[in-house]
Amino acid sequence: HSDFGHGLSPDMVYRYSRHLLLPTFGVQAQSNILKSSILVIGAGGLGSPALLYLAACGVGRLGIVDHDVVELNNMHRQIIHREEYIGQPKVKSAAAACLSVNSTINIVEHKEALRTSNALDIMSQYDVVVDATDNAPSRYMISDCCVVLGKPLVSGAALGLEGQLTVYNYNGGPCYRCLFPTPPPTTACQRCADSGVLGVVPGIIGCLQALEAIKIASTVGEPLSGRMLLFDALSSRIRIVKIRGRSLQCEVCGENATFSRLRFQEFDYEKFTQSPLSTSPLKLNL
Amino acid sequence: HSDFGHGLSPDMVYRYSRHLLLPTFGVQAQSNILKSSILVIGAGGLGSPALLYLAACGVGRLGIVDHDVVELNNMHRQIIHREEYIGQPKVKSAAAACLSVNSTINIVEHKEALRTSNALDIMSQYDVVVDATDNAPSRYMISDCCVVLGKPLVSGAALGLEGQLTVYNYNGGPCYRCLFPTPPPTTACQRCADSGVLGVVPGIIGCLQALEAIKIASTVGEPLSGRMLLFDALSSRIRIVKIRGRSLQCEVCGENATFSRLRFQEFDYEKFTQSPLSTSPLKLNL
Amino acid sequence: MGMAYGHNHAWESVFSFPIGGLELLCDSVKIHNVNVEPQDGAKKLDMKDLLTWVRGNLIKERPEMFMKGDTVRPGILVLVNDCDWELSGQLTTTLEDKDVVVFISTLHGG
Amino acid sequence: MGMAYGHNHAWESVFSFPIGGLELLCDSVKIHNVNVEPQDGAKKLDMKDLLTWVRGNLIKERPEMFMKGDTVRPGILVLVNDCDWELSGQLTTTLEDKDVVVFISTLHGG
Ligand SMILES: [Zn+2]
Ligand SMILES: [Zn+2]
Repeated sequence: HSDFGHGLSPDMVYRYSRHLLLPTFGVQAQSNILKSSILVIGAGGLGSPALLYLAACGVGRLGIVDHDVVELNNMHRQIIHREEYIGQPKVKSAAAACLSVNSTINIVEHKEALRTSNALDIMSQYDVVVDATDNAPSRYMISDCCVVLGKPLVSGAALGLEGQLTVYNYNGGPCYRCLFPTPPPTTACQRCADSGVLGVVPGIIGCLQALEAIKIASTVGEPLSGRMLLFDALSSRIRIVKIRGRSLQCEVCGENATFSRLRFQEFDYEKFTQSPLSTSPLKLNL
Repeated sequence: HSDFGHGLSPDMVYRYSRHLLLPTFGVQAQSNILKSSILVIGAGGLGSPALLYLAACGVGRLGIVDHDVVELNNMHRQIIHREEYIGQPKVKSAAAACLSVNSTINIVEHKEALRTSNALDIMSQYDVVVDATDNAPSRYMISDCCVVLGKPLVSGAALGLEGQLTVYNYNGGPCYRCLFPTPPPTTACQRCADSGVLGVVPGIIGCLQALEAIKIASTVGEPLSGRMLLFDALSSRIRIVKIRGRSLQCEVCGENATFSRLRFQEFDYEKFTQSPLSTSPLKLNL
Repeated sequence: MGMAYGHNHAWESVFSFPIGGLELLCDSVKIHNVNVEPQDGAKKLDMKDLLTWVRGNLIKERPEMFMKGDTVRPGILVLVNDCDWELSGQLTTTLEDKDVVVFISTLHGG
Repeated sequence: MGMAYGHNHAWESVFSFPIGGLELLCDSVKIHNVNVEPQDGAKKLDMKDLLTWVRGNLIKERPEMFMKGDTVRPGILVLVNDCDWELSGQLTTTLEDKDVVVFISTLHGG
């Protein structure tokens, strides 16, 4: 019953002791984490490590959105899922894994595809959003929804042997549309299912996403806003580059933008990007 | 029974399809991984993600060395362990987790502390060694043993909000002693148990260790030899710097070095570094 | 616009295509160290000249994967010395000796 | 040896202590942008001069955590422009305007 005046039970002090010992983190940052809520969209390659580390560090309420089931061809990179969950919903499998690492947090399962019809409702329940999806229309939809709701967005991507990471819509920084006002041609939108991915590459990017979300939720450190991390696994090269700030002309977050909740709900992201929000994977013939 | 002429069963083709689709990886690299053996020393903060990703990607034989048991204060960063394993050997817990992700690989449990008396025997059974330990004497011992046995060493470290990564003794590159011929003063050797560590930082470094081990085992890409990655989580800055090559004067790998198996077995690493190979953690009073 | 390897007016631009798939367009050669001379006797080389040169000399297949009109296609970020070219004037960015220009194709996978 | 902020012979060396714990020694100030003048009217500043300056001006507590004799203590890597100083001559490495010197304390944790 004693909480030492800092809101942490003795079990919590013991569990998080390595965080509490850190001069730059300590009790205040840990308390912030325990009170925070983070939504991870996608329990796949990026979501696997992001969810495990967010659960382990004590995020108070951790939401998971996914509508897929676990498949054998996920197992080479989606380390949150156990073979016994093959055929079962990824959300269920991921939630069980998170709780097995930290039973003291609150996990919320959103077993549905994110759509304009449910995104505002789901995303409005969280402080920070982590985009761990795998396609262009979802990325536009999630970023636009974060702008409408005023939520910071930790965005990661991985394909082949390469990865990218940045934080959007944070503290006056740019949104996804500031950088990419026009969608790329569909021929340039490769997916892991089509082009392959080395499993540990989304692992690295997903861990980095967890770190950025933790920094935002705990208000410790400088999040990767206005900067983008570029990772090339083959050569082990990493570049952190300076990107543009918020664009005054941005159709969603700019000065004269009129992108309302209603506009969002009516926006056709599949038509805008000319690609579907989810697809069946290519079959491999060797 | 059919193996399509490339040694992969249909199940394996399905499981590793995202690797096989990669033009720079493909069937050859995956076959190399499946035939390889990797030893991870330490099933803690660094070892957790390293082991999960190495298991998931299909390393043929994966060894784990650890003598510790799982404790509640490990759970904030050692995401391979489930709460139900608290009090049980880390090796047992980690092996179960690896098998739950990939039941088709061979896991070897070395439930013992690595010492000069057993290191040659254990390490000689593997192609690549991953140093995921947490103290200076172990780092010297493991590097020296890798030189004696001619094994490449993927070395990671994390403390506080910072991490470091490099590959030693690879293809004529430097060993740990080339860089650090003299041990640091014991006052400069902080451990996670004493000084704390943000859980996701060893997560990021451990994933990067898995990547380097995969690149070496598959002979794909340029391993991080002769270079060192420096990571600062607080500012999200990463530097990859050029370090010295193999030193001709190195006492272990240099031109006139006479560091034999016998010499290794008799070397007192605790005396050399004036610190113990393992200690009990500091108690925290808040 | 041509290539020059001499010392007079030899503009060296280091091209990197390290991240994002553009290597497909460049015969899998990810880093190009090239010398490009300014056009029509102009003193300075700018990004517009450079894109024209890249299109003419490096992008052999499917130029629509790299360019659209006079500029790069949507979804490509251009970085001059690790800085978004939006911050330096896009096509009008002037290049100097040893500048590093990187083209990044944004990824969507996960 | 002193500090100079003028334009004549003002050597600017950017010190970074970004990784490894040395910030403990520098009042948690991780990056120092400093101007250091060469000693005794010499034209060039070298790493030996710089270490002397750092010891005298930045390292206020426990100098043994940073130096041993005339050089850095065991376990510290010195990088000049992201290159190990072993490759440029250690203490004799000469420094120029805008050089970046980083001291890294090796980590052992996991
Ligand atoms: Zn915007
Ligand atoms: Zn050596």
